[in-house]
Amino acid sequence: MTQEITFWVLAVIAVLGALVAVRRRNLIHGVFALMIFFAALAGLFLLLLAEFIAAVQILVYIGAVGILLLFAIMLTERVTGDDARDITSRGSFWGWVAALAVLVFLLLPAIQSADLPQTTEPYNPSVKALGQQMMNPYVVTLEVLALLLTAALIGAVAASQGGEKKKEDADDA
Amino acid sequence: MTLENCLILGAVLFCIGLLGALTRRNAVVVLFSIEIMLNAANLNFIAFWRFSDNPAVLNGPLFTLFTIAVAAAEVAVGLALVIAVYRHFKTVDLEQLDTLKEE
Amino acid sequence: MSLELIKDILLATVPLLVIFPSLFAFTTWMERKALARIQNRIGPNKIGIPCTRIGLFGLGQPAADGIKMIFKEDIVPRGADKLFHLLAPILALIPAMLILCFLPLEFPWGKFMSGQVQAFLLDSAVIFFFAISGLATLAIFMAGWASRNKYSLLGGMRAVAQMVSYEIPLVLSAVVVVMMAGSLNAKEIADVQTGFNWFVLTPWGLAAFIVFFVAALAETNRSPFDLPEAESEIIAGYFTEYSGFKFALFFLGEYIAMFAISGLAVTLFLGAGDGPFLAVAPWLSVVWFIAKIFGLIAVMIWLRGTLPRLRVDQLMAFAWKFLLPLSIFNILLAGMSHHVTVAYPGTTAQVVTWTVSLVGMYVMAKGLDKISRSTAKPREYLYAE
Amino acid sequence: MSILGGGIFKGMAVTLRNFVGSYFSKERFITTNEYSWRPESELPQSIGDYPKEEGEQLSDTTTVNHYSRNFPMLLHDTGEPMDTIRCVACQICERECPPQCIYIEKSTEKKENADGKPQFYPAKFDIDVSVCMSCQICVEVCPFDAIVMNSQFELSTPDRFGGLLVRRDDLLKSNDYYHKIHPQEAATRDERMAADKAAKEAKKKAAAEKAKAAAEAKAAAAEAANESKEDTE
Repeated sequence: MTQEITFWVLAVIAVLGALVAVRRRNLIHGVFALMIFFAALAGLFLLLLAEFIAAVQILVYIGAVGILLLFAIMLTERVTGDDARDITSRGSFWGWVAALAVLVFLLLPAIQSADLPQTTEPYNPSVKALGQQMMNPYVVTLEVLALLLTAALIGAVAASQGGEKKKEDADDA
Repeated sequence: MTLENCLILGAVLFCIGLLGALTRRNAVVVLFSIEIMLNAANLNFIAFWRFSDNPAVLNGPLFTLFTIAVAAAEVAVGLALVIAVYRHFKTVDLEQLDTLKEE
Repeated sequence: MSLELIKDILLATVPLLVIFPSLFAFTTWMERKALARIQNRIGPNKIGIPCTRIGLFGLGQPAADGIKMIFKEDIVPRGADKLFHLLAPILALIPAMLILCFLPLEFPWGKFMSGQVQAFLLDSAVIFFFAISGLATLAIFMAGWASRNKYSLLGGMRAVAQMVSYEIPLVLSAVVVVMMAGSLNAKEIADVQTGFNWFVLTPWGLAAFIVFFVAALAETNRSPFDLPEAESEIIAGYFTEYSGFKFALFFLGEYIAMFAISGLAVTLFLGAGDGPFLAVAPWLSVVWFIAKIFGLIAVMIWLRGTLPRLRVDQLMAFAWKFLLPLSIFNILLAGMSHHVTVAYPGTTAQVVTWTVSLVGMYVMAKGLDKISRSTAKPREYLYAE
Repeated sequence: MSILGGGIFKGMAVTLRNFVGSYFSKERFITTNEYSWRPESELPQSIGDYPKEEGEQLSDTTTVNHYSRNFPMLLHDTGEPMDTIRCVACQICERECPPQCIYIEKSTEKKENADGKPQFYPAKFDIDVSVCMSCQICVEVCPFDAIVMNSQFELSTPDRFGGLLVRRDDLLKSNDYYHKIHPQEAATRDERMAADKAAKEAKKKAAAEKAKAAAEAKAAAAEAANESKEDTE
């Protein structure tokens, strides 16, 4: 019973957070709503007994991605975060239609028609098991991921700095 | 809390993300709409794993872990690109970023 | 929800909510007193028992400050974002309070609990600790941004940059302990160290402890890393526009975070509740734990009275060019010495590895220090002498 | 080659010495004012009972250390305050004040000062207590030794705006009072001022003598010229 209530509360928070994040005019408010969404999702992961994933979710999404988004907004918008322009893009009507259509005609029927398991097996979360499985069957994935993250790091630095240098050159010329 | 509820929640969140990506014109907002979609997918991974026959095989959490890492890399590069674009065009409005020429 | 669970929750959380805020009050007094003595002043000494002239060395000062804070006018700037301005101090306090639950404080009444609400028994308690303590950054950004004040925003941005940078050496130095203990569970890490097998007494543990402590100073915005609230440059940084109770919440949150991170340092390096006479009186472990926290806090206060504030470029160079490579090198060293001791058991091998580790660490630190020193020269003034 | 972090330990040793030393030697408390409580019966019963003699503030309950500096005051020499005010409203302190808490209005006509010389005087001289940061720069820059630091610290007031603005007449304090609160500083200042004055007078005298001599020489020369002129005629 407690689980059921917690699930619904977290679900409502997640949906509201996501909606506000997507539709709010003020971008900073949007990012904070997005973080509420991430936090609610971390709560759901905890509820589903994936405690390590919940911790990583908070650590990576709220601690790093959120801060990064805030910095990006501070660098590209006015400090108040208010988006003064028209916030919706051209043909946004078709955006609404597409999103709703995907939900109503594609995803929900698919879920409804599938034969889903109803019961959960008892499970005792263990970080050690996670680490061992990561090191045994998934070690190549892990290595590739490390490579990807390094590449992303270098790429991000290059992308954000190269532009400036180019601009300086242009200014000099 | 059944698997069906989890999946419906995931679907709804995914479509909210899709809605944001399709209807907003700020590049940063589009980026975080994509994050919402990725997170909805993660929720599905975890839910499927939890309701599977043998949760001791940690495929779901591991896959989620890898997705989170990829998403983090994507955000880092994406935001670096947004900032580079902003330096060049002085805007992150996707409606105005429709030129291939140097201006 | 069963009655059992409610009882457990109360037993687990209420002591934390009582002990640490009262320790906060005592610490503010201690800090003011110690700083005053360091500067050859007396410090608070008047306020003791109300309506009498009994001073009690000024121990009533925190209570008086608290009363003043509560009744002070609450000012919200006209241009401020009202909602965020209100939420920021609350958000600053909550993570600090939350992470206290991850400290393996074993209260004597623990045996009446079923153990399912004790957060430090979580299998990934240390990761949760870092994840949740990172939320304080958001609160600070929120406060700085919502105040619509240049100084607040500058302070907030400085704080975010600083806390994000110093979180990396902080986590990496904790990784060494996690590696050696083979667990992320705070209780297990504490158990490994019983009987004075403290991690700080090994070369890599010592190095990691020093890195951890320095990064913790920066993480809690303590002097000499208190740039976000550098009063001579940016007034009070992110809480410039806060007064009254909201300011008190920020203050409380900062000190609770200090306790929490000192508590983690005690858990990871200083043997948690380990100490003498535990066989006679097991309840002493809580006393040892809090005494060790106080030891670390005293060193923090001492450093605050001693060191001048860093410059922004020095701060960033120190995190990225000194602490980060040092902590990565330390992880390598720890792994290496572990494998050597496993392969060649015996005192000689241990002495050799320890000596090599200590010398290697020192040489590395010395070299990094030379490289990472800022090249900025002292500023030359045109008119002023 | 110094030990890494050695400077930090050195500094910590210094602060530790201060910390411990402050418990043993009273001489370290050079900036501390000591309060001594009087018995209840001797306490002032109302605001009006406060000793409001010039410069006296709870004087028998408080021993203000002569190192104490808190807020500026304007000096006047012996006599009626406004007749002997030293300030000539040159407004240097107003310009130099870092937080800009001084407001001066120059008088329109000149008035004789203590030396009997006609000078301007401040028609208005206000300092905002709430802004002043006790930096003492106004004292450093004043060429007339007219502004010095007071040690009075009971400046609180129930009025948030007007009450925090200290007016000229409240700032004016006699040189004797200055001698009372900062005896060493006042003595050196007076000595220096006397020396300056003497030097000035000597210079003036010398200049006068020189002028006299020059005038005499000129007169002599003129006479001689006259004579020679007469001679030529």
